[in-house]
Amino acid sequence: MTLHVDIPEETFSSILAKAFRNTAFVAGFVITLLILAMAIVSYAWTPYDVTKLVISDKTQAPSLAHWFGTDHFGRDILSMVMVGARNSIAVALVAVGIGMGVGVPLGTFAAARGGLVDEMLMRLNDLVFAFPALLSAIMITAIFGPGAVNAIIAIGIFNIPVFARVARAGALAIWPREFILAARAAGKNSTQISIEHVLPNIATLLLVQGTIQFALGILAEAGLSYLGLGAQPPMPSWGRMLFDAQTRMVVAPWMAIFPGMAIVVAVLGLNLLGDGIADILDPKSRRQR
Amino acid sequence: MRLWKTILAAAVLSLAAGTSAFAARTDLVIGIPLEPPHLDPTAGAAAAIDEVLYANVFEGLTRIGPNGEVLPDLAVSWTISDDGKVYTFKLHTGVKFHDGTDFNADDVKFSLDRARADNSVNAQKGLFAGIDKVEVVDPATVKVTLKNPQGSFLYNMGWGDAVIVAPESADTNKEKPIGTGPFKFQSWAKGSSITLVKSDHYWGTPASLDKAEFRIVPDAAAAVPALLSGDIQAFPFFDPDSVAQVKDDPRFKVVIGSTEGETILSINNKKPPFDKLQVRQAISYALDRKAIIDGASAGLGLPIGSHISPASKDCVDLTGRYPHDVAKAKELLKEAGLESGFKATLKLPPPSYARLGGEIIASQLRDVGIDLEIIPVEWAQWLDQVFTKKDYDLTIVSHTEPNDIDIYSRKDYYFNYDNPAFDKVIADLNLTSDEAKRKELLGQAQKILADDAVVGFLYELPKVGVWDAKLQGLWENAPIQANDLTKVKWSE
Amino acid sequence: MSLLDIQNLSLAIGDTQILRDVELSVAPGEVMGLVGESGSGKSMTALTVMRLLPYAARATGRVAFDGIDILAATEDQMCALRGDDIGMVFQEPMTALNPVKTIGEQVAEGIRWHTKASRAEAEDRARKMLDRVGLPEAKFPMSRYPHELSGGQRQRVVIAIACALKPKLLIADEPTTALDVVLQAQILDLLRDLVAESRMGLLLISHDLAVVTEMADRITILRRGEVMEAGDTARTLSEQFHPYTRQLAQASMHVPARARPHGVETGHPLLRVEGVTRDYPGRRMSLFRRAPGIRAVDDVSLSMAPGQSVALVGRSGCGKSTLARMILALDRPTSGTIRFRGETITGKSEAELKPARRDMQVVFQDPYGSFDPRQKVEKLVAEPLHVLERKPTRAGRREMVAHALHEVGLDQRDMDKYPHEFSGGQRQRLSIARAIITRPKLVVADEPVSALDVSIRAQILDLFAELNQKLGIAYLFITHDLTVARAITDEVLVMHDGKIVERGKTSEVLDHPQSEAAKALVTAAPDLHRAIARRMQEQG
Amino acid sequence: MTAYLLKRLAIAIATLVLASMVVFAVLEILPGDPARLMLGMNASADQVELLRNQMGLNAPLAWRYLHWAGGLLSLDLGRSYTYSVPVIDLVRERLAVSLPLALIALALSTIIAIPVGLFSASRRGRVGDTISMGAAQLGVAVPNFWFALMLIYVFAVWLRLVPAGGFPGWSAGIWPALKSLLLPAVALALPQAAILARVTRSALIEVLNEDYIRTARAKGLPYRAVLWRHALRNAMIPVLTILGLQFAFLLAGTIIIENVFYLPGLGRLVFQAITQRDLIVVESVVMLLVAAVIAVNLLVDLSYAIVDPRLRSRQ
Repeated sequence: MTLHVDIPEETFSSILAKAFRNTAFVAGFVITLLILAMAIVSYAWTPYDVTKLVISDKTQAPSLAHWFGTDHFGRDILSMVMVGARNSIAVALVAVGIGMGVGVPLGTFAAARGGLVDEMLMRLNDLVFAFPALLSAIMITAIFGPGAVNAIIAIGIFNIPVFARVARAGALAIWPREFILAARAAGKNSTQISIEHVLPNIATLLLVQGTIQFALGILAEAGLSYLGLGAQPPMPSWGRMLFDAQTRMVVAPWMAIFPGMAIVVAVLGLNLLGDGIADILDPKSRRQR
Repeated sequence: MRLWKTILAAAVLSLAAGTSAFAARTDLVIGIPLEPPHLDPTAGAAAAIDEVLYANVFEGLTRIGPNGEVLPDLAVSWTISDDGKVYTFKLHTGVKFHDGTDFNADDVKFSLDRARADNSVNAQKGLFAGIDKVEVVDPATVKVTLKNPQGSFLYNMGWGDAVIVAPESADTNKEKPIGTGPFKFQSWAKGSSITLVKSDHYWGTPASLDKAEFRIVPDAAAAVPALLSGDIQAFPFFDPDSVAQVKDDPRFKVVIGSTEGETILSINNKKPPFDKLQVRQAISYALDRKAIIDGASAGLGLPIGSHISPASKDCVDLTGRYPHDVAKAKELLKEAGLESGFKATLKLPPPSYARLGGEIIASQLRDVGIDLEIIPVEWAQWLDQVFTKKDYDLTIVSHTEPNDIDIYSRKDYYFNYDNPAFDKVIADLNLTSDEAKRKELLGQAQKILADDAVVGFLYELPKVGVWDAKLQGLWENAPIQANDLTKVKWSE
Repeated sequence: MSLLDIQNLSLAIGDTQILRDVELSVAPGEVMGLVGESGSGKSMTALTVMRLLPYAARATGRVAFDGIDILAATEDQMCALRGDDIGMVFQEPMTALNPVKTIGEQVAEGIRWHTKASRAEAEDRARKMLDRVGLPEAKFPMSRYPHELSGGQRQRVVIAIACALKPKLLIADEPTTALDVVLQAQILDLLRDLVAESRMGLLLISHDLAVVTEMADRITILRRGEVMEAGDTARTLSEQFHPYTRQLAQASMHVPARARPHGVETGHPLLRVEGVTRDYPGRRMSLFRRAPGIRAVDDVSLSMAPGQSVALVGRSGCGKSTLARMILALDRPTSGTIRFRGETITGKSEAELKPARRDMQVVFQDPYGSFDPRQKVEKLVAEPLHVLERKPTRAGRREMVAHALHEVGLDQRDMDKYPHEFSGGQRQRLSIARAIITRPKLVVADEPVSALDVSIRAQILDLFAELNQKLGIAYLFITHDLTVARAITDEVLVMHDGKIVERGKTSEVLDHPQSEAAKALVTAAPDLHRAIARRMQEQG
Repeated sequence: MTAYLLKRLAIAIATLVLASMVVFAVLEILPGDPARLMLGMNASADQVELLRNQMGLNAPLAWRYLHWAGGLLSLDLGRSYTYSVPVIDLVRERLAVSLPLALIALALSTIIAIPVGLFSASRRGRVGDTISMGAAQLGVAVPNFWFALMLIYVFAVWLRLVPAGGFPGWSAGIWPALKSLLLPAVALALPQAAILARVTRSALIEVLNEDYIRTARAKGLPYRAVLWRHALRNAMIPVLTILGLQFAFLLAGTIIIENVFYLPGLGRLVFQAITQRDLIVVESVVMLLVAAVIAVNLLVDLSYAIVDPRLRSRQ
């Protein structure tokens, strides 16, 4: 079919222009920025000190003094949500970092080598995938004890095969391309080709997967914290706040509502951002539009 | 809002069929926090076993009443020899086990001998250590001879570990308990619930309930909605932290009773800098018990100043020994050469009193310059690391055994506390039977512990029961951990 | 009265104007050829008639089919027309069939839908149709799945679907572009017969002037959405009244001026291929059994002199690309040796191959796929410099790239652009610039012009010729297009089923083919000269 | 085809064996002594040691592994430390909760997701698509335990339509049992449905751009017929992949939901077993779950072949 109207691949500025016409991207970008800003601001300022317990002020309903109300120790929920963002972002980000840092080299290496190496790495991947992620995370924290660092490791380990798979699939799609053949004809070895040609071409793929895993990381951290296996007090975390809230749903529903909303909004924002990026950069979706 | 509710209700009306409640019910669902590992009270320490079976399925010669008093049970009456060594029990006749076999003196002898045998797996073998011999006088009479006079013997025979079992069923009680009580065991859905039904051939006053289901609800978070939705009608051991949720609801009755659980901030007395008296005292001054009780126990529970329940007649009120005084605490730390504060860890087992209290204590100690890292641990790890290996700085735990002040004199106990003066008091106490003298010695012991600030004494764990307002006859206090259903009934 | 009558058709997708005032008509039994280069809007014209345009497209004007106003028809009316009165054949046979349905189902589906025939009846008709398009029951039962057929066979299925209900109008959009010349000839014959049999009108869309000339009674020439010229095929092409028509025709027949390259020492052959064989193992059938392997290249020997230009021609799947890859040391032969400049290059490590790579470069078919879209031209063109013993400095590198760009007719400022900023023809120039930057002695070009429009193709062929002369580079052209071979090579090797079946001077082989394979290729190849001549003859 | 399946089977078995070693090794380094935990605070070191011997915890590592793995093969999973009943009985009881729960949730999620995905894909870019995909985005973002909490308070506490948790057992009748699985199933299914709907939609859109869809439309089939007859089956492969992953997730990943609703399922059994150091239960259940995941993957591979004839004829 000759529907191929030869749309040129965009320059950076035209991508930007397109990006800001993409509703999902803009919404995701703004939300993500807001959450980030909230986390950063919390370092310098929060309405109240989140480490200070004021038992006499416990479980107060939202008011002008406490917009989101107070928790069972009289702490300001708004301040805790702000500081909690730090923890969620840190855990999810580092976990994505671990996943990418290990998974992407493995995946590209497997694709470049092929054969036995590929087979073995992918079987190893299967092995990790065969373990229910949450269960393994629980076992990991049971061994090393609960805490933010161990939550990061537990979530990060399960990001590795995800990125390895995506990187491998992406790389396998790049390898048969003629420009790779051209590079081989120019005498480049597989490592050089992987770094110079394959990685830049799967970068957007990885970026999109990265935002998805970031969002999943926030959910996973919340889940682990909810089971009491994530960040420990006095550091507030959204999942922990929900854990504390669940026994007080009748008298202090705001304790559950606000951190829950924070998780929903953050995950929603990241997913929208990922969708937006995929929409803007994926040539296939471009053709569909 | 109301409209919404109506619409929603109408939309899912079909689901509601069968949930409507009827008057004069004879069934009861009771929530219990822990699942018993098995169902033989004579072969395990877990309190959860007694919570289900004690007085309901199994009975002893004597039993403990709602306020801790000793009452006759399978024994109609007893006589005690003058030297206090020989107890002669007269037994009820016509009693049958649930499997239809007869109960008589042979069963008593079997049960007591089995419990004190060398290969016994009874968790409280100490209860039977004083027994010299058990003799069957006639089918309705048993004579127990003690090695030494023992004031607590009748009380001991009321423990769940001393219930009477039949030789025919003793080995299978773990899975299918057979007793003489007003309820017989029906089924156990592991991980979910244990169901008892009324026994038709009970020797005493039959129970009012036809069926009682003990449902295992491990989390406070799940207990509240279960109660509110009416799925479960009684939680005799409710998490104090959740009481606020139901306190103002007229459908429920909240009963605050007492326990023997001294909740303490345990300190590793040998580990620097906690080996310094000033440091321990500083910690005691830094603690604000009121805030802790308010924050971790919904304001319920009495503050304690030493290791004896305030409800006990032997208690000396030492709560004023270390008032909340941040300045004094800092001063003491300065004396100890730690004016710039220090770091330590606080290991917290799973119960909410520990986890919540830990957060508050960490915050309070931070105010005096002690920076605590909170490490939550499971019971397995707590027993392993803290209790056995003594690898800890601070921890919070409730010591629920009654009259257990002697633990501070035990060698190698996890407090790592060693004070010959205290040991001497305890040794004397063990040789003393005179009430007044005992009270004085106990007073001394309490004072020594307080002066040494061995641990941070926090509060007496309350026994919070929450149940349907129409339910009558459940125990208000918890002299022992049990849910005696013999007198429980629904009003109306 | 015409069957299809298009007047003042304009079409826009979003802000892009695709068609402007297009006029076109097809009479019953008539073959109308619609010719144009890529982007001219010829496919869009066809899709407008079918009303299968993308969601955002807006068409104005008048399209009448058999008295029905197509642009105003309801979707239900269109469904009744499609497949019943108007059939359509598409370019890409590999993807035009649903992979999860049998060919029988797919042919019968339209029949059942339109005639409400019973399953058995519809299948019966489908069977007859498949027989008619040359897929006899014995070899092609209805239960075959598309993936079990070759490209040509699949295109026959697509034609069977389109013609199953003997439509009044058949639209064929580049029906043979994805096929090799021999298959192309077969499919065109089939279409011609079907049209003649049931007096269908045929709207044949193609970029290939020769194909259209052979087939069409009248032609319409489209350029950037506008009709350039329309009329009787023979007259239009013989008179070449419109300058664009002339341009197209000339480009189609273009032969670059060639002179002997200078400065080429003769004597030792540049490349010697001796008895090279390449086997691919068969798929594993079970744990212990493999399907018989495929011998892609079978005992091939050849030799090339410096500066010589050789064509390797053959049908698709004959093994020519595999051979090219082995010569480029991108694949290893199962047996045999390849010597380049007298050194054996088979079985060498990548490091040992570096000197050879310096003198041996490649130009690929797809000007879009052969550049990494994420890198700038400077880096891309400079990539082969990697094999130089002494790596140039950054400034030196820029200078070399600038020079190479200049040689292929591009501006040196282009080196800071990304490949997507270039057109297809320009990209192929970039590709050539990359190939010559190390001053190689041999360039292997795999179908270097077959993806290009005719006018661009002519320019690129000129460039090849010029560089051959100027730099004395030897070429090995891999192609299935005899025009290209004829235009630019001295010698031709005909490959069939992995073997070289004929070799000789280009003109001799193409004018007097000896082997069956060569004869098939030559007779099937569309030739504008010949086609016009025949048309003229027919009309007297 | 058979070779392909044989290879998959061989890989599955190798994965299982490796997984069993990993599980065993991980539990070896799990801190905490099961014997000490069973005996409680007042037991002496001798008593603990005695019990360890009885439980076979003092035997050499390799021997214990082989003993355990050998038992697995003959479905003898050993006896639970805490319940002192055969693990296989425990597993059977818990599976009677977890399996129906997973199946109901999976069915719910599929029933919701596929029509929504079809609907959305067929009106791409229009209001209906935007709304349903917006809802799906939200569904993906909601933590299921939080959603479960909200469900409990609305439907159990406020409206009192269904129990807030617990499971009466199948012996209490099908209806009460199903009723108590309803909320958990919804809490599990909705986020999964959101994911599945998105996958279905994008797979369909991808397929709808294929050339053969145009061929089908050129035959005169209306859009709806094309969607059902040609697009859906081709879009099944990614949908099946996700379904397979979801089943595995639902069977094993319900730990949190089972805790929220205190359902006696496999997830909670294993969670509880980890905290109580009932290692033999943990080992067996984890292996069971791993085997289930692998089996489901194998099934998904098989179903690919059913859906796609290209894979079927692949030798």
